[in-house]
Amino acid sequence: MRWGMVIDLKRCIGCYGCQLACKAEHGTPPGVYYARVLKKEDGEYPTVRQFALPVLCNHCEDPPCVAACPTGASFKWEEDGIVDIDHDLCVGCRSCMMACPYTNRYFNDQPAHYFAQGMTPFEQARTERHQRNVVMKCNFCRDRVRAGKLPACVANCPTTARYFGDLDDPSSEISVLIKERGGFTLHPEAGTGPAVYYLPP
Amino acid sequence: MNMFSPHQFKAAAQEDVWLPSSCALCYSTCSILAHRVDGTVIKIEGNPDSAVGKGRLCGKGVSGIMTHYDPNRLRYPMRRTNPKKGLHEDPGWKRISWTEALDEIAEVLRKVRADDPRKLVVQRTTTVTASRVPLHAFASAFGTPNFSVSGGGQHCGNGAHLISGIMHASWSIVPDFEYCNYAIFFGASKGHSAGHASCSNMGKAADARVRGMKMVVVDPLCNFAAAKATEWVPLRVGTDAALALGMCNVMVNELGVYDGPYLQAKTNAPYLIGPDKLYVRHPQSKMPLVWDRRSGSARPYNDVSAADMALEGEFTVDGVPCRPAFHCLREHLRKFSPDWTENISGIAAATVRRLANEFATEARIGSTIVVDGVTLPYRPVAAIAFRGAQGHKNSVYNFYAVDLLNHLVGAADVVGGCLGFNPTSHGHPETGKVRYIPTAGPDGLMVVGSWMGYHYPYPPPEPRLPKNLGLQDLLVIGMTSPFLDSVDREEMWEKFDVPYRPEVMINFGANLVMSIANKDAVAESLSKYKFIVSFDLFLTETSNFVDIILPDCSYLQSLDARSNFPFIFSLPGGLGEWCWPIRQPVLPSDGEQRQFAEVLLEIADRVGFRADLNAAYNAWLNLEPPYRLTGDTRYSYEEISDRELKNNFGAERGLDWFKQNGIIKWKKKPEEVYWRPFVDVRVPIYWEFLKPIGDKIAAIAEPRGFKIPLEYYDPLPDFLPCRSHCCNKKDFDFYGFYYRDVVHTNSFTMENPWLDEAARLDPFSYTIAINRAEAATRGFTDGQRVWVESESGRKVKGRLKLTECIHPEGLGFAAMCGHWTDGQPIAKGKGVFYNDLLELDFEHMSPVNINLDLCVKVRVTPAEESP
Amino acid sequence: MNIRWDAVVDPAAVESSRAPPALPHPIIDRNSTDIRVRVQLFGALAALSSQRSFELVLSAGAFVADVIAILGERLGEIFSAQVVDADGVKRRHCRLFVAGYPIENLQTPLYPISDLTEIDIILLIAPEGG
Amino acid sequence: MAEISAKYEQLIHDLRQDFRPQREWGEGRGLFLVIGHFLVGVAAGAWLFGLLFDYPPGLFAGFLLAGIGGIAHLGFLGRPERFWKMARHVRTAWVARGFAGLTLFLAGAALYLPPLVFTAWPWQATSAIGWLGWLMAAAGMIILIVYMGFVYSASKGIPFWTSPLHPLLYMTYALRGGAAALLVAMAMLGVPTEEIAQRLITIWIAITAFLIILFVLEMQGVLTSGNAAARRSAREMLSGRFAGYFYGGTLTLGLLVPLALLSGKLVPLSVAVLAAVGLLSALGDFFMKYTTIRAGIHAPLELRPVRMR
Repeated sequence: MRWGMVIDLKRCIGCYGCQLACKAEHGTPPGVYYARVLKKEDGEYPTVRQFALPVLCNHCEDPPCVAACPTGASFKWEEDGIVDIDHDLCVGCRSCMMACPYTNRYFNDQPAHYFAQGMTPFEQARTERHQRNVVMKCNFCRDRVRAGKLPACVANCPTTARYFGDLDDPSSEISVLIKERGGFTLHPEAGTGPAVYYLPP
Repeated sequence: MNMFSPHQFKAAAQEDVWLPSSCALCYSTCSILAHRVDGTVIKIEGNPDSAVGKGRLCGKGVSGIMTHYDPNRLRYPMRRTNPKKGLHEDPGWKRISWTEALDEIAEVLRKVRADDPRKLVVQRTTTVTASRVPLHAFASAFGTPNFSVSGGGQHCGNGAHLISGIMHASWSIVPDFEYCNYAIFFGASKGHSAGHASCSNMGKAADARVRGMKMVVVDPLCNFAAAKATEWVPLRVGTDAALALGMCNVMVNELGVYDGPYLQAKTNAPYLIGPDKLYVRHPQSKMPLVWDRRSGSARPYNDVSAADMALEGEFTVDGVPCRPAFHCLREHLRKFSPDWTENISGIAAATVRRLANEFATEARIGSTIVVDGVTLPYRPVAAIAFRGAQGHKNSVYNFYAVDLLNHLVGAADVVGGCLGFNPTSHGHPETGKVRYIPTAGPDGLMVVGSWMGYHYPYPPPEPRLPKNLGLQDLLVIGMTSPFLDSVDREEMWEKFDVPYRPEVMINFGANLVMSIANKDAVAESLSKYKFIVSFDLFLTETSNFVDIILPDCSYLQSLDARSNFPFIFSLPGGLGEWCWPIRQPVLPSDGEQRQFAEVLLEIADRVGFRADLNAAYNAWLNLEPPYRLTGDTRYSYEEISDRELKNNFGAERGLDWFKQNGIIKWKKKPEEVYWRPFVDVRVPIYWEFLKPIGDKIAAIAEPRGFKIPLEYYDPLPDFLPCRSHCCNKKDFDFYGFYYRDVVHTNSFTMENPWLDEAARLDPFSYTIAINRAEAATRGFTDGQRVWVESESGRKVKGRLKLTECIHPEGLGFAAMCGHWTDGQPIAKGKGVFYNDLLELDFEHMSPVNINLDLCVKVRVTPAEESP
Repeated sequence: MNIRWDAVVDPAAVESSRAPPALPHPIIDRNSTDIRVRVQLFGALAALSSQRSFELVLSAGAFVADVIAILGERLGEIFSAQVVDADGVKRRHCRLFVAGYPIENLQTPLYPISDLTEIDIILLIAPEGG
Repeated sequence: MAEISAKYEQLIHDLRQDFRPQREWGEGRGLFLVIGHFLVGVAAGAWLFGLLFDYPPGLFAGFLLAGIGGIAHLGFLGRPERFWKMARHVRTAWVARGFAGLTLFLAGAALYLPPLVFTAWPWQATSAIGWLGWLMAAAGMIILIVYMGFVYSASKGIPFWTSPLHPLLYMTYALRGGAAALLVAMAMLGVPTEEIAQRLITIWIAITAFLIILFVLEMQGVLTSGNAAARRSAREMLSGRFAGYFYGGTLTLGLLVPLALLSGKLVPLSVAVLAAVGLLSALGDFFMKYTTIRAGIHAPLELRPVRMR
């Protein structure tokens, strides 16, 4: 089985619910975003559209980050295809950040708290556990998923623009959506085989 | 998708609980579950059981944790030591005990109440919906009519709420997302960004898009709704009415399309209008007359079957020549030709015709549909507006014109049409409580069944020589008033011999200095108060004028028995469920924080009007025996909440039950959601009542040298330009306007570091949107710092964001940013303070509903780089 | 097909939605014909005079309107103006409770009961926004 | 936020851009990585020419530079204390291979070099251990010369670096650096023979010529390639933020001035000239590598496959 995600750009309104639900779920420090929303424009006035492009780790079939990692800190779970980082192995060489065609990896060398006064109780509980000076990224909320929940960004999306399921199962909701609505991936030319698909706006 | 069971992740912890409560990052008040582990809230998720948000939250909702845990929160009562008040005066805060604070407050209030209770102004932020009852009850019990919702009302809708009330018996309008096929949004990001029931509507709107609902968005800026629209129609700022009226004209006079049966049965379209623009009435009963085609005579509207009422024709009744209201409207509309529209709004005449044609065709006039076994009228089109279109001097006509589109085709509160938010509730199936239905008022016109306050939109009260500081008892169509702070307020009060002046203010959470208009005007009015006490989470720019500041509890520390009532406000409209959630404390207060509602009760005890406060709560909460509060018994806020819940939902469903269950919900009936055919009320497509009100106001005001421009009080809508449209000053070639950002609420959330970070990552949140080509011709570059200056020389500084997504004449600002207080270090210096460009006087407000004009003609000039 | 607006109205639905929640009918005291009421004024009304609580005796068949009239005589125009409009209809922002139940129509009859009938009157304030 | 770090502010700004520059390699502590890469490359080259010319000082120079280069690398790592873990994925990761190469090289050199100076050393350079050291060092040298360019061309996220010519380019830098190192060494420790010096200079000129051709080819390839990010990087280098380093450092100091000196027209050839040429050449290479890294721009995220409606 291989976990995958479908993001319906017709539904998405760029409310940042995913980006912030992710921050709350993982307590990522300042400057680290497992999930992000990009705002783009297409066309010229007046035939123009603004649209939102939510991005996250693509959990590639053939992840360049894993290939580039000297220590094996970046690795892919064989049983579910999730690309993850073992922070105990990461030496912080950042080759993976250069290897990722999707710029969805972040180096955690910033102060781990948002307020000048130091850590809030929330940050003590959720942010402090993250190792410093290592590379961080989305892992499809593997803990939640193994506990039978949806990834935080999927569960929270107010427009239900995000779907999560098994790409290997042709009858799964996401496989069907990809087939029926013409799902596509980012940078297909990179030949990385992303597990995150987008449905046209 | 439900491929997973909604089971909750358990950590190895002593305590691990999920508590149902309500969000308070904006007034939508979505239902939440707070995940508390060993005394710390580590996650906030939507409550999937609730109809409010349906288990999903916007970015603000999930970020509430950081607002709660902000180390800059106030923890102790403080008193100012510096008697001088000013924008840049340091109050010199000194920590004091609650006893000291309450003693002094009680002392002051006792004096002013004995002297003249009206000298107290009670003010609240609209962000916390549940703060409404405790503060209104306090003011009512104290005996003052002077209430303010700060920037609320002024910045969202004396027009939107007024007309949604008169025409739809609700606070706001949305398309019936389940069934609508063609919606035209005049601005209004409902379902795509901020706004009432925002999260729920985001989901409904997305479903509608996927279902194939066409959406045309008329907006100077292509973001939020426009970004998701099937067609974006850019227009000149503030000219929405021109397009709406143009479309009405094409529909009625070129296409001849309108819903006759609806107009006959559900509006005042058949009422006969005389040469004086007023109803022709029955000599005895005074009932408005209609022309009965069956008997060929004029008879009271309630004696004639709707089908026989003439909508057009010239008649003579007792020698008086008259025509049905619809006839007058039709004639009136002729002057709004598509070319005229093009000239005013910049939208091509061909486009006006096409849009009108599409709207008229998609309306499927005459069709019906069966929903849950009930046959109902089916009109799958909706014309929607909110803050933007009515935020102008011509507030009333702008919104009235847009809503006319709905009423001409009968798309009002029927399947697929324009819906008010839950105007009709048959009540809880077991107790029959929380029950309200619009009723027929004077002349058969609709009176709302549920409202936010007791100043109903219809029937309007008689204008009188004003006794209220806001002058709403003179300008009776207005709801919230800028006159409490306007630069000409003293002049007005003198003109009308208002026998007293504001002396004391109780403020809950509002940051008035930033939330109405330019800071200097507001500062001047605030500095006139002898004593201001304020409940706050943080120090704000307004705190500089406060005498005693009281540390409030955050929403995670607070109790509210009615976080989403009334249903016309933040419960999603359309089919689904009725849902009554509560807010409960999930964390203890930190330091000496106390929930304002509890403190207000203690103040009443100390001042000695608890009996009045109990009576006021009885009235505001409609408590009936045995749950009424009696005498001057010192109930806690918990007890009052418990009584309200039992009163509404039965003895077994008190506070404890709700703390366990979080919400109670029951299914909506089609007869409730699509109530229009079932409730025998009419709405005015001809505002006959407006003219006499204008005349009466003028009769009171003009002898005192206060000119009332009566063209704003004509019964039929017109396009009347904003001040900005009349500015021809050289180089002032942009229309500044602002919009509500999706990650921010009012001026409140910029201090939340997650939301601030998201806003900084967003290209627009903290910048000024300008058309790329227009910028190029002026040599402006992306990210350049500029001054934006109003005609009157008010200036704000900000960074430009060059974009293709904005009208060449528009200059778009997001939210209400640009804080400068040290009390909010995260918010400080972020974004642009648009409101500082706004003037605050009668010249810049609607002469009818006293809503401020929120657009400004501006000049853009380069600014030095250093911040 | 073109269906008439009034045709889709189901009278039953309209009636059920109209029927006001039934107020418990007071236990009438057979051996008394006088109606004794205690009116309490709250909020702004209480400030009108030093007296805020009035015990009145009305004869059988009296309506709530009669109570308002009597108070009007005692407290003057300033009282009446805030409670009722020109046509004698109760103002919306004036809330009036008889024995704890809200009364909208001043033509509601009062009944002789063994005990005092409590009448609470308070003015609620108007403007709002959001 | 806490000590409002400039890096955080910069990141927020970068994330708003369509073309986001890479800053982790080359900025701040990232500078250590550039220095490390540079020194290790020169080291390998020095070792090579040290062997070719049978010139031990070249070998010692290589060992020294490689050592410093290794330390510089550690200075860059987020978690230097875990450096040894970098050997784990030699099979896939070029960084791991480089690490292995460097380890092999330093270890081998440590075995081979001592007996060349200390006659009383436990073993001879010609002994089995000596030969083992020689082999290890040689192997490590080859790896170091080869791996560097592949580290970049494996960085799929930075289109500017993924040109197929990149590895060859970096091998050439290594050789040029080696030649330069030897020039300096000879200038300091005395030229063995006039003829050797001449040969070295000829080689340096040949490598330089080859380098220029490679560079022109790569740039031409980048600028004509479809990739916007790569083009933008090239522009940053040739006419943008880093043009100064390129024209001033690489072109003038690293190429024109040395050639002018060698032409003999300005000053007669001398030991000092050799030293100057070597140093300037190395300096030019350093700026070359520095600008190449700094000009790296992340591939932008766009919805190319589907236009709106």
